[in-house]
This record gives sequence, C-alpha cells and structure tokens, in this order.
Amino acid sequence: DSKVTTVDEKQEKKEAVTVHIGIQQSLGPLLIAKEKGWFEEEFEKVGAKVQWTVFQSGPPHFEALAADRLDFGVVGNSPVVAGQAAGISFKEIAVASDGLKGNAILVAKDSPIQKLEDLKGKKVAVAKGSSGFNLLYRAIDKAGLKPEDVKIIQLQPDEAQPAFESGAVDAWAIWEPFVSVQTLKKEARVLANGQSLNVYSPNFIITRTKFSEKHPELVVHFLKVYEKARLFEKENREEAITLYANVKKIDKDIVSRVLENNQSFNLPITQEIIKAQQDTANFQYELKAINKKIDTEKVVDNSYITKALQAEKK
Amino acid sequence: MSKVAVPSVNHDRHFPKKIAIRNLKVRTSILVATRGLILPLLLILVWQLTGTFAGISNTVLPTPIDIVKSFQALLLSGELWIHLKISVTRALSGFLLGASLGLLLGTLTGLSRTTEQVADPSLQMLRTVPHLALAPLFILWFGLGELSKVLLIALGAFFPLYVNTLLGIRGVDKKLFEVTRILEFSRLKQVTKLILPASLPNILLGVRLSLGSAWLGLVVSELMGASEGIGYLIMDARQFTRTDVVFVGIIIFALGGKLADSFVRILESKLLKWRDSYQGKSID
Amino acid sequence: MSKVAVPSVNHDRHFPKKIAIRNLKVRTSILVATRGLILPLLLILVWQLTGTFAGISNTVLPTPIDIVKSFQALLLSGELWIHLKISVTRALSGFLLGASLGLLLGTLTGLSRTTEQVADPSLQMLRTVPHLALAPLFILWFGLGELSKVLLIALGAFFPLYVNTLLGIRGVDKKLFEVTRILEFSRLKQVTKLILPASLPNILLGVRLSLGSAWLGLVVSELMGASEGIGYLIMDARQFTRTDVVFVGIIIFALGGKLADSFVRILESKLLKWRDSYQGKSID
Amino acid sequence: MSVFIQSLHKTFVKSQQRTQVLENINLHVKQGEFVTVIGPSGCGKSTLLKLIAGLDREYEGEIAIHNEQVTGPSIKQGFIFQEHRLFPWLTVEKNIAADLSLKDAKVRRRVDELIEIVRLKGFERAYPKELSGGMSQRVAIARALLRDPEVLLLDEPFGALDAFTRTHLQDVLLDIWKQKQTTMILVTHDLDESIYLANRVVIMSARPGQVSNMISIDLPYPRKKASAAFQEFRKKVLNEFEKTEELQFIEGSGI
Amino acid sequence: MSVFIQSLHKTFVKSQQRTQVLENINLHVKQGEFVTVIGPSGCGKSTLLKLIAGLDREYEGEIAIHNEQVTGPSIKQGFIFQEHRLFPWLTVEKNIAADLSLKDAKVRRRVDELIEIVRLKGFERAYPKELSGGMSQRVAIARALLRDPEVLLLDEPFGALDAFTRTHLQDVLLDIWKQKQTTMILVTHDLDESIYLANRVVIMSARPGQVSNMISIDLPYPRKKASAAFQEFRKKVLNEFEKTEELQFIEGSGI
Ligand SMILES: Nc1ncnc2c1ncn2[C@@H]1O[C@H](COP(=O)(O)OP(=O)(O)OP(=O)(O)O)[C@@H](O)[C@H]1O
Ligand SMILES: Nc1ncnc2c1ncn2[C@@H]1O[C@H](COP(=O)(O)OP(=O)(O)OP(=O)(O)O)[C@@H](O)[C@H]1O
Ligand SMILES: [Mg+2]
Ligand SMILES: [Mg+2]
Repeated sequence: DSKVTTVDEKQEKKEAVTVHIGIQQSLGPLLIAKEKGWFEEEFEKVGAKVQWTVFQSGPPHFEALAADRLDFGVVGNSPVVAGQAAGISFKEIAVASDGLKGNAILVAKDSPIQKLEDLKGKKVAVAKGSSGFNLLYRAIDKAGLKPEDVKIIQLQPDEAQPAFESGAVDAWAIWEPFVSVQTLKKEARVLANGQSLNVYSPNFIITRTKFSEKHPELVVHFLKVYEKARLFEKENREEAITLYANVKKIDKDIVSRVLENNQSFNLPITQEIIKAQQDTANFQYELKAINKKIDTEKVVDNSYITKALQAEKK
Repeated sequence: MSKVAVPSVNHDRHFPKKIAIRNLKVRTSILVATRGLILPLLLILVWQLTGTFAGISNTVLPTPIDIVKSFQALLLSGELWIHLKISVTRALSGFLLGASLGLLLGTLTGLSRTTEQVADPSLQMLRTVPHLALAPLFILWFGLGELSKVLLIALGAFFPLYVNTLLGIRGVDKKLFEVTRILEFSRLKQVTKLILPASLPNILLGVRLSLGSAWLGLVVSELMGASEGIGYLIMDARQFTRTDVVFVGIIIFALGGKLADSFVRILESKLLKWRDSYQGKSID
Repeated sequence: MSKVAVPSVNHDRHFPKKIAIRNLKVRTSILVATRGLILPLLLILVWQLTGTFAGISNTVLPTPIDIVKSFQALLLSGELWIHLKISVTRALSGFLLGASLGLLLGTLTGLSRTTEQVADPSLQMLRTVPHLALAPLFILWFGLGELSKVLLIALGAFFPLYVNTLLGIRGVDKKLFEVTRILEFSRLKQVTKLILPASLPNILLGVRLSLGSAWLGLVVSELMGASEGIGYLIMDARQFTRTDVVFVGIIIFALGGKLADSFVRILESKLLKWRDSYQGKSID
Repeated sequence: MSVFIQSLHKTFVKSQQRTQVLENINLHVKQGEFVTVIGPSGCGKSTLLKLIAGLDREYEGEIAIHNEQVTGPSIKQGFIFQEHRLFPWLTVEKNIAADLSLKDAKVRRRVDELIEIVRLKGFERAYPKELSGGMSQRVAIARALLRDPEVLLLDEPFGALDAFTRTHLQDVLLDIWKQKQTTMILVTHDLDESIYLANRVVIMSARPGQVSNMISIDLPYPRKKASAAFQEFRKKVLNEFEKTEELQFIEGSGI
Repeated sequence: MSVFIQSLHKTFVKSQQRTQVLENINLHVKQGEFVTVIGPSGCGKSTLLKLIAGLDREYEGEIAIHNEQVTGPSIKQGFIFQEHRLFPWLTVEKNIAADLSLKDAKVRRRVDELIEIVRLKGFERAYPKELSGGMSQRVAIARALLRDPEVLLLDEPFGALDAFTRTHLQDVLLDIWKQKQTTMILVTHDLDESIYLANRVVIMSARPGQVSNMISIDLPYPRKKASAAFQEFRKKVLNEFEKTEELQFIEGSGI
C-alpha cells in the first residue's frame, strides 16, 4: 500500500508544474488574490506552484509570453491586438472589465477646453499603444477632426503626469488610477470617457496557448480562483478598499473611485466586445501601428470561463 | 651680505609633533566633510523654501520634509530594509560578476593585441546596446527570475572596468615592461607585479564607474518582473504618482552610490600611496 | 673565440624599405579589421542557423535575415533616416554639452582640492541617480521639448568625462608639475601645457565612455514625449512586440556606438604618439 | 641675487616616522657667486636645492633670496633637476620653449642658439622618448638657460655626459656666469668639476645632511685642470670630503 | 658566456624618416672578459646594450651569446639601465627581490646582504619616491646583482654616485667579476672608471655609432689610479677618444 503512495508521489513531483502569473501595478482581483495567497493555496491542492511576476504595463506580458515564461495575465485591449499582430500564441479566456469609465480624456480644472472640438491645435499627452491612445483617436474622429489637427505627445503616464499638472500639455488621455487621482486631487475635468464615446477599452484575462492545451484544467482552476477574488472585492468592498489602499499606499477615496470606475468582471467575451476589439485592430492597422490585418475573434476562447462559471454555480 | 628681515619661524623642535599631526588630521577630515555638505544643504534649503512658498504641487515635487516623512514611514514599516537588502544583493552580485569578467577580459585584451583585435570590436558594439532594449532577450534566455536581473546588472558593470583596465594596461611604461623582460618574469608575475599595480589607478576608477553602473542597472533590471527592490519601489510609486516615494528611492540611490564610491576612494588612497602625483591645490 | 653558427640575416640595405613598410601597413590594417569581424560573423551564423532549425518564434528572436529585411524596409521608406538624424542630433548636442561641462568641472576639481571637497560629493551622489526616475522632474523643469531630452543625455555624458578628467589630473607626475612651477607657467599654461596633455589618455577614455553614455541616454530621453528617434523606434516597437524592429534599433545602437568609439580611438592614436607605453603582445 | 640660508632644518614625515634630512644648514651665497656642492649620495643636496627654489615649504629655519623670504618658485630662480623632467608630449624645441611660443621670433632665435650650444642640432623635432640619456639632460639644460635666471640651481647637470661634452658645457656655463653675473649653486659628484667651476666648494656630510666644510677656490678663470694649483685644491677638497665619508679611503685609488 | 657581435647595423624608423644609429659594429667579448664602452653622448651605447640584451630585435647583423643567436632577454643577461627603472609601488627590498619572494629565506638573506653592500641599510622599506637619485641607482644595481647573471650589461651604473660610493661599488663589481667570472660590458663616461675596471676599453664614435678603437688594458688588478702605468693608459684612451670628438680638445683642460 505504502509503496503505491510513493510511486504516486514521485509521479506527482515529476509533473509538478509552476504556474507563472503576471500582474500589473493596478488595482483588481488579481492583487487581492495575490495578497491573500489564494492562488498558491488553491493550486497547491492540484500539485502546482505559483510564481508571480510584476509588470509595469501590458506589452511586457507578451514579451514574457513569447518567451514561454508566463502563463496568465490580465492586460488591456491594445496590447492584445499588438500581441496578436505579432503572432504570439495566446488566448483571451475572459473579459475582466469593459473600461468604459476607466479610460478618459482629462483637462485641467480651469481649462478653456469644453468640448472635443476644442482639442484642435492643442497638445494631448498619451501613451502610444495604450487603451488611452485608442480612446483619443476615436474621440478625435468623433469630433470630426483629423489626427493631424491635434498635437499628440507620446508620454508614459508617470511622465505625462507632471506635464499635465504643470500645463505643459492641455489634455491627457489616460486610465485608472490616474483618472481618479487627477479628478479627486486636482479637480481635473473628464472631457470624455469610454462611456460618453461608446468605446470599449476592455481588459482581458489571457493565457499562453501551449499552456492551456497542456493543462486545460489549470486554466479553469485559475478562473475559479480569480472569480473568488472578484466576488470578494464585490462583496467586501470596504475590506477590499482598505487592502488596496494599504498595499499601494494610496488614499482610500481614490481607491474607491477607481473601483467605481473600473468594475471587475470575469465573464465570457461577448460579440460586442469582439466587435469593439476588431474596430481597435482595424484602426491600429490604419495607423500602421500594427503591420497586418487580424481577426480578433481568433484569439477568443470562452470554453474555460464557461466551465469555470458553471462549476462555481454548482 | 647684510642680515635680512625674515619673519621668524618656529625653531622649537621639541614641540610634540605627533599629537599635533593627529589633531590636524582629525580637524582636516571634519573640514573636508563639512565642505562636502555645503552644496547639498543649500540645495535642500532652496528646495524646501520654493516648495513652501512657490506652491508646486506635492505630486510633482514634494518638499524635503514630505520626503523625510515618507522615508520615515517606509523605514519604520520595515519595508525599506527589505527592498534595500534585495537591491543591494542584486547590485553586488551583478557587480561582482560583471566587474570580475571586465577585469579578466580587460587584462587579456590588454596583454595581447591579437585578443584585442578579435574581441574588442564586438565588445565595443555591445557596450552601446541599450539595456531597455535587451530586457526582452534576457527574459527569453534567462527567465524572469534573479538570474536575468543579475546578468543585466553585470552587463552594465562589465564595460567601465573592461575599458579602464584595457587602457590602464596600455598605459604601462614600456621601460618598466623591459625590466620584467630582463628579469624574465613569468607571465603571471608580469601581470601581478607590473601590469596590475601600474594600471591600478585606472582599474580603481573602473571599479568606481562599474559600481555606479551596477547600481543604476538595478532600475532597468527591476522593471523585469521584480516585486521587490529599490528600483521596483520607484517604478511602483510612479504608477501611483507617489512622488514622495520616488524621491525616497532617488535619495537611496544617491546615498548608496556615494557610499560605494567613498569606499573605493578610501581603498584608492591606501593602495596608491606609492604614487608621486599632483594632488591639486589646497587651501586648508 | 670561434665563429658561431648564426642564421644569416638580410644585409642588403638597399632594399626599398619605404614601399615595403606602406604595403605592410595596409596589410596589417586589413588583418586587424578581419580579426574584428570573426566574432560578429560567427555569432550571426549561429544565430541564423538556430533560428532556421531550432524554430524559435520570430517574435521572440527574429533571424538575421528577418532583421535585414526590416532594416531594408525601414531604410527604403526613408523612416530610418529621419529617426537616425534626430537621434544623432540629440545625442551629439547632449554629448557636447555634458562632455564640455564634465571636462570643465573635472579640470576645476582636479586643480583645486577645495573645489573638489565642495563639489565632488554632490556630483558623486548625482552620478548614481537613475535617469528613469529623473525623467518626470526634467519634464517639469524643462518641458517636453528637445531641451529636457538634450539635458538628460548631457547628464549621462557628464559623469564619465568628469570622473576621468579628475583622476587624470590627479595622476599627473608631481615632478613635471614642479617644472611648471619653476618656469612660472601661468595657470592657463599649466592647464594647457601640462595638465591636459598629461591626463589626455584618461580624458580620451572619458570621451569614449561619455559618448557611449550619451548614445544610451537617448533611450530614456526619447521615452519623454518623443515621436521620432531610434530610442523611440525601439520602445514603440516594444509596445507592439515588433521584435525585428527592436533588433534593427539595437543594431543601429551597436554600430553607432562602435563608430563613435573608433573615431575617438583614431584620435587617440594620433594624439598620444608621444607615449612610450606597453602596446600588448602581438603576433602579426 | 644673493641666497641666504640660516639654521635650516628639514625633516620628512611619513606616517609616524620622521627622518631628519638636513640639520642646521647655514649658507650665504653672494650675488654672482659660483658655489658648488659635493657630498655623499643621499645626504640631502637635492633636498636643499628644492628648498632654495621654493618647491618645498615644509622646513624650519630661514631661506631668503635677494633679502626676501622664499615663498614659492619664481622664474628668477632657474632649476636643472637631477632627473631630466622633460614633457614627453613636446618635441625638443618645444620642451626648451615650454610656455613660450616658438612663433615669437626672439624665442625662436634663442632656442635655435641654445640647441646649437647643447649640440642637439637635427633633433629639434624629436620626442623625449627618442633621445639618449645625455641628450635629454642637455635639453633640460637648454630649457633652464633660455630663461636667463638670476639664480641658477643645478642638480648634477652634466652627470650623463661624456667628458668632452661635459667640458664644453662647463665652459658654456662659465661664459654665461661671467656675462650675466648669475648666482650659481651647482651640485656635482665630480671633484674636478666642482673645483673647475666654483668660487667656493661646499662639502656636505650625511645623515643628517650638514655643511661640514667650505673651501674657497681663489684661482683665476679659465682654470687648467692639469695645473699644480688646481691639483693642490683638488687634494684639499678630497681630504675634506674624505672626512665626511664613513668608508675607508683606499690608498692610491686616486679619485 | 661570450658575446659575439658581427656587422651590426641599427636604424630607427620614424614615419618616413630613417636614422642610422649603429653602423657595422663588430665586437667579440670573451667569456669572463670585462669590457668598458666609452663614447660621446648619443652615439648609441645604450642602444647597443639593449640589442645585446635582446630587448630590441629590429636590427641587421648578428648578435650571439654563448654561440646562440639572441632571440630575447634572458635572466642570464643582467642589465642595469641608464635610468633606474624601479617599480614605484614596491619598497626598496621588494624592488630588489622583484619577482622573487622575500619569504624565501635564501632570497631574504641575499637581499639583506646586497642592501648592505650598496649601503642602503635603513631604507629597506622606503618607496622609490623617497629615495635620492644615487640611492635609486644603487637599488637598481642590487636588483641586477641578486640574479647572479652570467653576462652583465651596465649602462652608466655609477653615474649618480659620489666619488667614494662609486669607488666602493667599482670594487664590489670587480670582486663579483673575479669570483663568478661574469662577462661584463659596462658603459661609462668616466675615463678613470673605464680603465680601472676593464680588460679592454671600446671607444665609439658618433653619427652613426661605430667602434673607432679598442684598447686592451693589461694591468694587474687591483689597479692604482695614481700609478704611472694607469696614467699612461689614461692618456692613450683620452687620445683615442679625442679623435672621435668633433670638438677641439682644449689644451690643459685635463679631462
Ligand atoms: N619624499 C621623501 N620622503 C622621505 N624621504 C625623502 C624624500 N625625499 C628624499 N628623502 C630622503 O632624503 C635624503 C636626501 O635626499 P636627496 O635627494 O636630497 O639626496 P641627494 O644628496 O640629492 O643624493 P644623490 O646624490 O643621491 O642625489 C635621502 O635619505 C632620502 O631618502
Ligand atoms: N626610440 C628611438 N627612436 C628614434 N631614435 C632613437 C630612439 N632611441 C634612441 N634613438 C637615437 O639613437 C641615438 C643613440 O641613442 P643611445 O641612447 O643609444 O645613446 P647613448 O650612446 O646611450 O647616449 P648617452 O651617453 O647620452 O646615454 C640617439 O641619437 C637617439 O636620438
Ligand atoms: Mg640628488
Ligand atoms: Mg645611454
């Protein structure tokens, strides 16, 4: 009897996989799960280890994915388009937020800019290839302007911030938590956001294709744990806010505003979102940001999330 | 010749010179330290005053007092130590690896023109490849763990020492080299007894620059999937516009760099006491 | 003493030596260049072969042929030239600014211990402050235009030359310094006729390192609101995982750096021909 | 200009160790006097010259030139160092000109003249590394002579020269001395040289360096080394010098 | 070991210019012979020694030591350079030991002995910058002697020494020569020295350097400089040397 156990143990050890999860420096269920150690706990039950990797933004996720060093992550809409265009094999397995309120074009509180048309001839800061970038171009389009009519300045958020606050730029296309920080602390105005422009800037949970083919059950498992964290955030709002505020050392009012603007999902990817992604991809192709046409539906795989949610219901 | 009017000089040679000299040394080093503090203190003063009166937003440029407060908070929570420890470990391992390779390759290329002609052009090309661009390759080859971080730091630390060692060796006096040939020094003795001591001033300079590079390399290396470290602390704080924390990081970088530098300079003054070179005009 | 058996040596002194020497020179420099190419060519070969046969994804590590194609495309579209021109302008302006300040301050601190004691500690602290952390401050102080970019590059270019100049001056032989005192050189002549020539080897090394720093500084500086430049090209390509373009950028960085370096080394060999120093063992 | 040295003491301090090198040196050199200094190797001759030149100001006692305390080097005090101390990055002619410009016609002419005098014609554009020991020494001599110093301090200036070049340059020096009334203090190991040139020979003894004796040489110039009077002085100086030496004088060694 | 030099030519090439320094030198030095070389400054004496030592291999002609062509320096050929060439980062005793370890008792004893011989007791731990010119030269002599070379090449080894120290070291050298049968080639500017030491004096002339004459000195050792026979040889050598000089010999200058 005991002999059999040893063999089993040995086999288990051989198969012991390490799951590499990428996390960005943003607020969300992933951070809760990380702080609480839920992934470690749950994956240990199926004999897997967890390795966290912190990324500063979306694109490095794809560098790590391509190098087979990463299995899961939550990233924005633009990086997935770029990643797909670059031919990296990954799958979008769930949508984590719609980003309707989480992305906005900000102007200073006493800025003369009142409507989108006023952006003409003004300097706007944006990080190229970000969700804010997408939003800005759509806004320009909607206002009947051409990209050349606006002076677009490429800035990463932390560099855009002093530029925006010191008036070196007139507007800033940006996402959370910067939107909340600026509106709460600096009384910046939201000139437009995803909602007003009807532009989705969804976040996706992604997985590396090779990994998901080899360990489909772990993918489902991942989504289950993610769901647990999401529910925690939703149901224990105060506790979640306190946790975020402590970990990231930011004010609670900002955290709470961020959570308001950025509701967390863990849902199948709808046709609407796929369509929105296709628009983004086409638009980026037009801009020559990506160098080939892609079909955004091809990277969508809702099978895992469906299984996970079903299992949760039971 | 008439008697000249010369101011009298102390003739009392029984004066206890030893004590006087020691006192003088202590006094001089205090004076030196004070002089070094003039500029930083002035800067801090102006900074605090503009912060208080010019009303620049805290998120853009926190005042020194704000920074000290954050510093204190980070220190008291024990967090800073964790970051510092891991960063120092990374920087030191990277430095040791890069610097020893730099010294080795610098010596090899310095000793042999042929090795230089083969290896140096490639190394010089590698020298100006930006770390930020190499990060993805490092992730590919060495993963997201400590290895790629340490290697990236080592890469930065390699070059200053390599270049300085090579140049130092090529600056060795040919006359002394002839002496070692006459005395038939073994190759090893030639290196240890002539070439290294003679190029020591340059090597130590290389060490200083390499230490700086290693320290700075932390920032880029800790962009690659780190969740601890001073570089991470800064980049994380930037994400959440905690400018005060960014400054704490900057100050730690400045102090850490200065500390390492001072250490090498003390070493320098011990190891190079045989030199008979210009020491600069002094007024103390 | 008996006649010895010594191999006969060419005694014909009418042999046209001049032509022989010129030919030899040309042949030597070809040989030297070839040796420098061995390693890069080998690397490219292995790279292409692993790419073709090991089947590493193109997005991770494009093969040399892929890269050459992208290079060609960028070149033909004229895009590369625009990026290159603007980057070279930035790097050069930054270098000129930083290097001349480095030379100046290095000379001043080198000449006077008091100046050194006042300024050097602060400068050494500044040396190890990461550019990435300073970028927001530069935007705040100097705006988003070329100025902050050039200044950031200048900051990087400043230190190697500063440190090397300071050390070079402190390495000047005191004996020669005494000669200038005896001959009552003016302070200016002392600098131009003794201190600069004597520390020239170190200064030129500093120039090489500074050029490298300026070139590398491009990357961080072009993260600050640039929409052109090789640094921008790389970081933009990274955003879109265009690894082949990243590599084109890397190669341009490598070649540009090497070119600048070679230029200084040629200068070196011209300016330092008075030196009587060890040249390394040669087998050609 | 006169040189006045009174109860001069010099001590080198190294970590906690102190070495006394010069003890109670008293020496008054009149304007236009030619003094030569001889003494055993390491007795402090070079140190003394450096102190007179103002290159080292850490001493006890008094040093005055032209009745003024020496506060630092001056162009009026020429110095030929024991080592040649040429600037390795300058050619021979530029080394001689040093801070002066060769484009200045007067400097140019004088430099060419001096190159002729020290017999280095043809080597104007050679770098120090291409010179022999004696040639370097002659460049250093030319460099000092160019400046027409009023006091000339010479530290074994002809040590690396063959007998003929040495005699030639000794005569050159005497010519200059007579013409310009330069005050000369010359350190040498060559007894003949010291007597051939000097109004007064200063003999130093070692550890610590002291002036053990001074011998005035009242022979008319030009002197003949073979003359009996010269040989008389030679014996006298040798005798005095012998006393300073720890070594036994070897009978018949005929120094 | 014997030294054999046959139709040796040496030319320095600098950019497009060629300077011939040595022309057709023929010199055969027997095992255990003591040869001194005199010649005007810059005639190529140091260059010749460097060629013999194998430090410079760009020449035409033949140089052989012990019937073997010289291919490079060897510990068997000692060399005392005209400049002292001490390692500035090593103390006196370590400079003498150089690559040998002072922890080796034999080395230690021998070094101490030599320090005594060159009279540097008390300066064992001094750095070169703390030495006088003559003291540095003596360190260089001790360094060469420590290795018991079979051929010793000396380039003005006593140039910076006072008369007594010089005589002392000349005698030390003669002692060693007699004991060890070392083959000696010594360059000097001191005629007395050249005759006091040598079996044979080689006289060189300048531009380009050639052997103008060789004079065998068949006087028994120890020689007396004051003796008539010595003075006879002195005159002879001076006479020959004079011919090589472009300068007029000054009557009665008594070199
Ligand atoms: N920088 C120094 N530190 C310590 N001691 C020194 C220093 N310079 C010289 N000395 C010592 O001072 C003494 C005198 O040296 P100096 O060079 O004056 O001798 P000198 O008479 O010129 O000898 P020589 O004839 O050999 O040139 C020596 O014993 C030497 O060791
Ligand atoms: N590296 C070199 N390049 C060119 N010429 C040189 C070089 N070395 C020496 N010479 C020339 O060779 C000649 C002989 O030099 P060498 O040093 O042998 O003279 P020397 O006889 O030892 O003179 P001294 O008695 O002054 O030491 C000189 O004219 C010198 O200019
Ligand atoms: Mg001396
Ligand atoms: Mg010579």
